[in-house]
Amino acid sequence: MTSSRSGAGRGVMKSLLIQAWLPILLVLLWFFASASSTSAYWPPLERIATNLVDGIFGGRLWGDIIYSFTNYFIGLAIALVIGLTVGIAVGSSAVLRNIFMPFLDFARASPPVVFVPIIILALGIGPEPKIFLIAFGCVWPILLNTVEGVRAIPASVIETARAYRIPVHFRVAKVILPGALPQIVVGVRIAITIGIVMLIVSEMYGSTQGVGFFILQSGMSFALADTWAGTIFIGIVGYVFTALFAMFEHRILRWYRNEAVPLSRRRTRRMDGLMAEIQGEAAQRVRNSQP
Amino acid sequence: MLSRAVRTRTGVVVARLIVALLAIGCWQLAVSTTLLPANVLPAPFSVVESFATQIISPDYWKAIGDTFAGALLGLAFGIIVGVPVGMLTGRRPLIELSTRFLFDFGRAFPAIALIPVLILLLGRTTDMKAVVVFTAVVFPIIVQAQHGVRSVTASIEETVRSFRIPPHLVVLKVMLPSAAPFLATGFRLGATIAVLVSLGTEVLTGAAGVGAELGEAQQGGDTPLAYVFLLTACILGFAVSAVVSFAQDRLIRWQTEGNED
Amino acid sequence: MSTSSPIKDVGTLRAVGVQKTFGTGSAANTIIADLDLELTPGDVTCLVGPSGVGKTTLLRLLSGLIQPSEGKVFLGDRSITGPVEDIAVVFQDYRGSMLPWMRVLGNVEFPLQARGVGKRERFERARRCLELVGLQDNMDKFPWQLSGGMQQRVAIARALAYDASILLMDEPFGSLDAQTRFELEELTLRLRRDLGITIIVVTHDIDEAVFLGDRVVVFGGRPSRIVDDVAVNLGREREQLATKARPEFIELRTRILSEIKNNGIPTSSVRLP
Amino acid sequence: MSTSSPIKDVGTLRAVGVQKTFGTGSAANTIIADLDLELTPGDVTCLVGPSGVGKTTLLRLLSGLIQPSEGKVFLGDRSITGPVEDIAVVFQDYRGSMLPWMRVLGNVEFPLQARGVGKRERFERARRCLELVGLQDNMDKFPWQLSGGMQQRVAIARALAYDASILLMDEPFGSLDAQTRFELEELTLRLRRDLGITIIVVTHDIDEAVFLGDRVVVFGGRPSRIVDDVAVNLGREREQLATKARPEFIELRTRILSEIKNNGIPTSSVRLP
Amino acid sequence: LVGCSPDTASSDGGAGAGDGGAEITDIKVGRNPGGFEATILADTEGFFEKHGLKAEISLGGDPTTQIASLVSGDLDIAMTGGPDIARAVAQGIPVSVISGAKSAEPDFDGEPTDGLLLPPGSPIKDWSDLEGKTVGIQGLGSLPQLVNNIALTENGVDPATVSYVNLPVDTLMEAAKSGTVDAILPFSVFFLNAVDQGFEKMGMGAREFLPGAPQIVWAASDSYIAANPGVIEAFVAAMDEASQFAGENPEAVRDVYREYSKFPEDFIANRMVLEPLTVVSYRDAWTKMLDAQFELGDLDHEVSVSDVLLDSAP
Ligand SMILES: Nc1ncnc2c1ncn2[C@@H]1O[C@H](COP(=O)(O)OP(=O)(O)OP(=O)(O)O)[C@@H](O)[C@H]1O
Ligand SMILES: Nc1ncnc2c1ncn2[C@@H]1O[C@H](COP(=O)(O)OP(=O)(O)OP(=O)(O)O)[C@@H](O)[C@H]1O
Ligand SMILES: [Mg+2]
Ligand SMILES: [Mg+2]
Repeated sequence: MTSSRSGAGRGVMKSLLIQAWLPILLVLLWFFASASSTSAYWPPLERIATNLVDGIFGGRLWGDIIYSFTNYFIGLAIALVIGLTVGIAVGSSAVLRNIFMPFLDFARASPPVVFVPIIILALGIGPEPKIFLIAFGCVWPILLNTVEGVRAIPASVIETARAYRIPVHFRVAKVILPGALPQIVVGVRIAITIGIVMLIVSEMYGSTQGVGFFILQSGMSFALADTWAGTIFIGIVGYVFTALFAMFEHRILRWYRNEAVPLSRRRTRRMDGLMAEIQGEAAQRVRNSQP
Repeated sequence: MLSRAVRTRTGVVVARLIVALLAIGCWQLAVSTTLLPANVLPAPFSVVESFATQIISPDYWKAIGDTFAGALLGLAFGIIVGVPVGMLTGRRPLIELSTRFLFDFGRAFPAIALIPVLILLLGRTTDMKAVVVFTAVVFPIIVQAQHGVRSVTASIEETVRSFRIPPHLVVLKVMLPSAAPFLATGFRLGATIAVLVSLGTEVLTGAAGVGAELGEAQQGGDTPLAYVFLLTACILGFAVSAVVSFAQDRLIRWQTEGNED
Repeated sequence: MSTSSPIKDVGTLRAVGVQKTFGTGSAANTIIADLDLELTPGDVTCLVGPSGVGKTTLLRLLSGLIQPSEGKVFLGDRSITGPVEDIAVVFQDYRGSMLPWMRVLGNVEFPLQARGVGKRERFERARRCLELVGLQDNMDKFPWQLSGGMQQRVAIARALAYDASILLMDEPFGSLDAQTRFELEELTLRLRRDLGITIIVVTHDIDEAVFLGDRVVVFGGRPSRIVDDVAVNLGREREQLATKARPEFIELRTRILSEIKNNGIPTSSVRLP
Repeated sequence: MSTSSPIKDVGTLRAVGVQKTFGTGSAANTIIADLDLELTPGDVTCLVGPSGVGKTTLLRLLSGLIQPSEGKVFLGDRSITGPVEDIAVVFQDYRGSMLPWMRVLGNVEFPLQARGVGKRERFERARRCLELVGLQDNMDKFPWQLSGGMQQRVAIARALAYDASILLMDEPFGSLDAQTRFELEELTLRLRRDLGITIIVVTHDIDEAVFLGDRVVVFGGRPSRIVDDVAVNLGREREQLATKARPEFIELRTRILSEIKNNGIPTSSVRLP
Repeated sequence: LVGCSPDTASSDGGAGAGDGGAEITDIKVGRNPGGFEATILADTEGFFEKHGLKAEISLGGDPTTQIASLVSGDLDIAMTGGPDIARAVAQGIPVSVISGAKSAEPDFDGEPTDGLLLPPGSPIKDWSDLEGKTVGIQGLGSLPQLVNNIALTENGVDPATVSYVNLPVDTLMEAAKSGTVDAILPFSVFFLNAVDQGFEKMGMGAREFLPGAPQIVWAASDSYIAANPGVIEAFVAAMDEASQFAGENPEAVRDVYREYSKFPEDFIANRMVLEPLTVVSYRDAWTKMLDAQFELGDLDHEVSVSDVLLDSAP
């Protein structure tokens, strides 16, 4: 870790450069390879970018974006609550696990697209069925990882909690949840992006707006530059969400990496902001992986 | 001791049966009360009937084979590529940082929205299905593997370093077992995602398989048949995932240290 | 024993006809067979025996963490089927028993918080207990930032803070230097004398066992049973140097030492690698 | 020291001007300052000092697991920047250092396998080392199926099997009963005598330190430094009872005991909770 | 970048078509889930063979995937919808219509099988009542939607005030009954089912508002057409004969559906309306459709019939 300000600044720059070189290279490659393309399926990157920028800064897509991502966050939140609750229950009880795991695996394997008719009849064509589908897609990675995370908590820790008769709600909040957290965050990380894909799927039927609707509609209209623009936008959003979550993850899993920040410095630390987090994480990983 | 184990095992089976019957009961109830009309949710019995006719038809098995082929091919490549890539990027921060955008972008990139482009590239073949499946499963597996290799505890890390264990053994004997719970979860997620995506692609493109049959049954208004294929899909996904679970319990025996309730 | 001091009596902790077998079928391994043990309230009982004999297993049985394969454990006339509020445990695996996501203070406070003790009070109590083990300056460190001995003391502080009437300690001073160990031995005796707590200490240090105990139980055999049950008649007031110099002490020490026969590591006969 | 026996000499392990600080900025905490230490090849050096003084940290520095903040560690004239082949370590956290997915045998064999030792030979060697610590009957158990002391012995067997010239042991006998401990102390002396291995033992047991050591290094202070460096002139041949009865032994023991002053737990002045 | 046509076994056999030619050309044909009887009959009754073709018929996906399959060379000739291919051509995708397959025959007097349906008891009585309402459809941008928009315009309602939502076919009817949508635009089996369940027709669908509309067309990629003019010609000829054969042999058609579709037997035997099939395109209907598409913003620039439909097409 660097101690001086300018040192930290340099570290941030370095980390950003490391993160950026490959995407930049690929974008450049794509740009030149597609520049003279006449195929409707492979529009020049320039045109895709123009459409994307127009769509977002021209405000054309804002309504769709807000609609879709409202559904997305509600769905993700529901998945989180259900995934954690069921995951903790099933993970901490061998009996429940034995009985219910096969059913959960079965439900997990059911194609949501096929349930759409029932969902639409039950929930209509408003945001509800979309939220349902997003939650349905997101819940599984969270649930499975929670189950496995809870099972992986060292027996000695569980035994301690039992010996001190920690009541259930406390045990969940202070022992099981933090203990399983390293694996839970993995589930959430995966759910974040699965949710985005489900967002598209959810707007295939019964929709009149939304980013997914826009992408599907443009595909159907053979406006593939728009389709590309939409999918790239979705990809970038996926990156941004994951990056934001990584910051959060970095913070809550500090103990897991054996990295401590003194209590007194916690607050100032927050103000160092995003860059410091990214840089800190990078430096930490470098340190952890010394041969 | 033994009798107790048997009792609990039969107990589990009975409990599972009860849950299954309850679920089917709810289904029947929803149909009987016409909560959901029969052309949306057929009665369980009519589905079973339809199942019986399908199960003897070779076309049914061929469809399953087609769906499986795409799913397993994609999953296999997803594992072959995802595990090493995840382990490498999980341990090497420089590579991880370099590929971070690509991976996070790729994970959210909805390949399904670009199916026309994929058809253009690969045609409506098993390969195309496998590619779509691959793009869907590889990233979850990478993420699981990344976090898995970071789960090696500090004490073990130090032990391994002090005994100068060479990298290949560290990977095989330390990182893989330590990451096993993470990897197994990745495989189980991947297994069902693979079947779902394979099926979804078939529904969307009409490529041969359970999905195409299902789409056709829906188009033809034969709802019980559609449910047969729906259940088939569930069973396929469940089967793949169960195989992975079984292997997990077999291979990760040390985990039995676990918290017995 | 002498009973001039207060005794926190919540009933006698008793093991009756206890047997413990791990595994089933051909892998079955009976560790403890047919054990009867009654712990006098207000006494310090020390448990000694060779490595792997089943001391930890017995402690886990007594605390209700595991159930006997046969027989029962009673506290007073309650049969113990799970951990009870009156018992605090210091685990042999003190490292594993720390919650790594909590700081030292949090680890000590946690059982109190779970019990609903108010914020101020539990902080006060945790602080006092950490002070008792000499860790008042390390309250906001994480467990992995502490040395082995410090972690062990955190585990002791946590058990003390829990304010139980019965304290089960599994090799609680194993990782401590002589000086700190002496201090904590004194503390143990104070706990008994001033608070009347019933204490069980598993230890490998025979001197320690005799010095601390009102009674020393010697474990041995396979499956293990009580080989000897020695009353220590050194009085309640003990002192590191004076007590250990008394002839009764030396005598007891020699007697117990001669009784701990483990399964015999034939070290000297094995060729070095 | 006497040098009639073979010495596996791979160079002298030396710490030169070593300082170790954990944390940065306001959280910086200097544990070891300005330490010079040279370990005579073929000797047993015992390291004693109060809990939390930095003994484990020093061992990790010497083994190359962590790097000094200032100064250097040398083995012969190589500067150590990472673990070297000639050094085996028994960790204080013996539980954590077991690979839970390997059986006992696997854990002991693993470093050998890593070194490319053939299947037969490494089994033979692992088996012999497990026999040395009395665990030949527990080779195919998983670590969590063992008692604390048994796990500790597995860690010792693993280090022995590694066949290094320098053995760093961090409280290796802390969880063992008196009898087993004696056996392993004998084993340690045999290792030095018959194989000429250079051994460093961190211990809290002063008797053990004097009994085992050709030299006892007393650590203390904050940041810690060498308080005393005592040569133990009890000869190479030692015997549990006879040696410990010698007046030189008693004298050294008393001297070292008086030097270990920890930061003083004012236990007796703190009110009990 | 385009024109990649992997494993197009037939690309060299263009000249070998024609009556009774010694050479047989393999073609890969993609069909729809409905309206495909002539295609099957052309195969089973030997019309393809007669014209020197050997067809490998497979079930395709939605119009978008069908068109992509044509461009990729995965299919040589495929069924698709009129409005869909018009959009594709407008966006510069190199495909063209080589022939009609099924049109909304103005002279056919059987029961219509497409159009707007209102659930029983619907408050909607008139086109003007549709303003601000939601209509459930089967595939966005399909012909029924376009036809309905034409109907709305002709009845003085601004189509922009009506919203269309894509629904899975089997929910259309229930969605309307439960009030999730106000009206539906099904076709084929779902249309007839709904009618039997008491749904009310409003208008007569394509037959009334876009007579002769190209409901199903045959398309091929421009590169395939250029390389295999003879195959196209032979294919159209074979399909022409097969369509006539289908018109004359209703029982053969029903048998095709029994074997190749998943329609229930009762429907096939008693309820199915056998609409006439023809390879002929109604160019005035095409013009009207393309104009309407442009006016409704479905096409971003004007497209003429000759851009989409081969001049040589019947
Ligand atoms: N979960 C378990 N499964 C199987 N065997 C076990 C288990 N736990 C303990 N044992 C066995 O029980 C025996 C006694 O173990 P225990 O931990 O009680 O010994 P101990 O007396 O505490 O020894 P130590 O002094 O070394 O800590 C050992 O032989 C051990 O192998
Ligand atoms: N990773 C770390 N980060 C911060 N401080 C640490 C870290 N490791 C050790 N320390 C501190 O260094 C000091 C010395 O620790 P060390 O483990 O070397 O002590 P020790 O002499 O081995 O004690 P013990 O006999 O109790 O094992 C302790 O005060 C501990 O808090
Ligand atoms: Mg024990
Ligand atoms: Mg230490």
